[in-house]
Amino acid sequence: MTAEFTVNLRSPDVSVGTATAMKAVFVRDLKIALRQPQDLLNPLLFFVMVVTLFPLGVSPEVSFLEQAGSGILWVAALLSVLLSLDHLYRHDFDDGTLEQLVLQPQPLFLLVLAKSMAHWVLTGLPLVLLAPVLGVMVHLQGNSVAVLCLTLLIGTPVLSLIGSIGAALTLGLRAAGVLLSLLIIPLYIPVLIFGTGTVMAASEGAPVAGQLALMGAFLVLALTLAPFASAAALRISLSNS
Amino acid sequence: MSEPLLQAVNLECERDDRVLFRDLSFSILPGTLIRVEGPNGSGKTTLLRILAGLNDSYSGDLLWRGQRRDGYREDFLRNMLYLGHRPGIKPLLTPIENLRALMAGRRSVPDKVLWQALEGTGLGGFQAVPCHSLSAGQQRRVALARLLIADEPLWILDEVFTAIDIHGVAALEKLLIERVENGGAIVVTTHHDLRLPAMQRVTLGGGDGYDR
Amino acid sequence: MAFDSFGAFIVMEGHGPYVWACYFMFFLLMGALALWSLRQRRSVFAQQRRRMNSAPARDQSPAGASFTRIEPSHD
Amino acid sequence: MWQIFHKLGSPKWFFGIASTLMPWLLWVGLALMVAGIGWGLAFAPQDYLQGNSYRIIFIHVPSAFLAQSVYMMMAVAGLVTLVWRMKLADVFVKAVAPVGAVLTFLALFTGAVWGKPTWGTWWIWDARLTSMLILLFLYFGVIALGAAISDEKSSARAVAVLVLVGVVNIPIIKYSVEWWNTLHQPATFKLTEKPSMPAEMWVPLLLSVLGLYLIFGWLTCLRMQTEILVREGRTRWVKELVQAGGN
Repeated sequence: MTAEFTVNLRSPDVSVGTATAMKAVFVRDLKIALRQPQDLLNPLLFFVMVVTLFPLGVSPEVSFLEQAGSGILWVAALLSVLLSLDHLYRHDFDDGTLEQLVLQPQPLFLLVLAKSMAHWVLTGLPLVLLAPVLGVMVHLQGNSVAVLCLTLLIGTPVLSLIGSIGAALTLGLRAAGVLLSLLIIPLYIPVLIFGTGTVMAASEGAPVAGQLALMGAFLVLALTLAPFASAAALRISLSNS
Repeated sequence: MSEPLLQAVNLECERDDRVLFRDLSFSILPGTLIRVEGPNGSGKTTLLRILAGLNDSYSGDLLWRGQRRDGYREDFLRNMLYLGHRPGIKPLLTPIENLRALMAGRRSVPDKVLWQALEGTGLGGFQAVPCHSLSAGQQRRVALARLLIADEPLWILDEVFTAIDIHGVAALEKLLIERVENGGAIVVTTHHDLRLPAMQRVTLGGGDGYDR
Repeated sequence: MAFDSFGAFIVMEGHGPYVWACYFMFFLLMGALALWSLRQRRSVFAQQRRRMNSAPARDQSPAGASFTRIEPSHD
Repeated sequence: MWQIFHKLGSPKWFFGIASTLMPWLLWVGLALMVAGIGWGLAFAPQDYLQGNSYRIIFIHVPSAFLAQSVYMMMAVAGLVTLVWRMKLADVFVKAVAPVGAVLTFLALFTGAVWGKPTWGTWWIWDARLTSMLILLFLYFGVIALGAAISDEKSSARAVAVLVLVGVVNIPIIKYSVEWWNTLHQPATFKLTEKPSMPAEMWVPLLLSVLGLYLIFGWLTCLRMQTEILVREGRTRWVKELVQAGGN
């Protein structure tokens, strides 16, 4: 009694292209974030507050701040990115959007890349824009401020990309926030070292093109490898839920 | 007989030292509706997630149109629609934005059609209201609106009738029947007493879950 | 022998405490690790044995739920 | 070929092999360590620069060496877990991670204590010590993630991803820490790197490295067996083994 059916399978050409799908993911994340501007502001406030702690806690002397300024700003930026990572996949995981993302026919690592880029635009980029103001407050000299912003501009996307791996791995776990920091901080160290080292070299008048190129290489490496790891981690975390 | 879309061959899944099911084999044919049954905790949702490709801690084989699914993942995903417990609705977006975002990775659909689909699920007038001000049932209806426009031949629906009122359930049943009559293949779990003409059953939780 | 006497060996020209502290720590931790691993293994064996002795007692039929209210007594 | 591979993946087969190997690993390893350390402590000549404090080298270098190679081994096992889903590979990672962490800690501790007579301070931010510290963090991360995920298979694969990400990062971390070190304090003189080490020094060093490797092998077999017993507790061969009164 089984009837004969002709199945109309969906052919690849009617499907949505990868670029379109990536753009949709990116736009949706931006849209959601802009509907809740307070969440965007929090990492920035955190950034400013951590920077304030150092003159208060260590020393407000110009000589100290000149020396330590680039490090302080980089550490504060790193921490505030770290703080925002927990939300990268959490809400999507809780409301089921992530399942639908994983089940899209486009390559998952590219969709993950789109999400990481959205995360950078929402957290890293504002930090870069705010950095000059804080740079002046910690008495960085003219040229150093520009170099600092440049290193942050190259470095913060790396933080978002690597962080996305940790966020994906710790998805759905208890105490995910602390665990996430534990996993990710060691991986952030090279970026931190080159970020601050470049600014310090610049303040001593040394050429920095080489270091910047190296940071660029980090970015390229993170762009090519991190999305694969994140995608694998997301599949694993969803499989477990 | 039509060629099966998805075939499960000797599926076995173990979770926390407990075998949920073993030697589970069945075929999902076009034009049929399969209801996965079993008591709470028998692994209905897990089975559906395995079929959908979300959970891969199982042994056994899954064949997509006769081939091992792992090699045809993209083709499989393009032709499968999955709705889970969690409907995939963003509270901060409006129903129309949500539907647009969910369809964005699958098929380009004009806004007018999306708007009509939402109307078809009883959300007329709510299309531009943020979802967090809608009720749980209304939020699920946003996700169900996809069923009105989906052209994927295989649907995997976990607890579709949850939080839907009586009239909604009747309409949804009608939708599923029509879909099956037109050659769609549907796998559902539901606690709702579903009686459809061409329904097959896969029953889990035979009680031998502990031994090995 | 690089030292003239046992005393000299222990003192190591003043570097003794550093050297011996390192060796002490090394053997302490490696020994503890080995001991811990051995005990872990032994306890797993004991646990398996205990479970096997009580294994058939496991109830395999799902308990029927009645959802009967339980009234607390008031005396 | 494929058969051998499958056999290698069988926990039962491994359990048997490990049982026969373990006494050898333990006793030969201990003998080598005692020989190496005894020779190094009592008979090897003094270092002309550092005096007797250099005798820490005979445990510092084996620990540091092994600490790094354990992570590499874990990465290989992680790759095997992800690609071939071999259970044994994950058992290896789980069993070995705490051992690697302890060895890393020992390398750090001995390095720090060595630093006191050499540099006059317990801790300096020397490139090697700093890289070791970061390696310790990586180990902690692996252990913590493995413990946080209860599902065995997910835990195995998540840890594998983390270890692989870590192994890609290790050379970058090493390179950047070395660069950072030259930026802040030009290296005055390094531990362990000597222009030419006389045979009376490097032979005992080699012995203790080999010895520690074998002891590590024994510990690994032991811990993997335990892990296998836990996981395969319901299979017939484990039940028989337990009944036969193994310990």
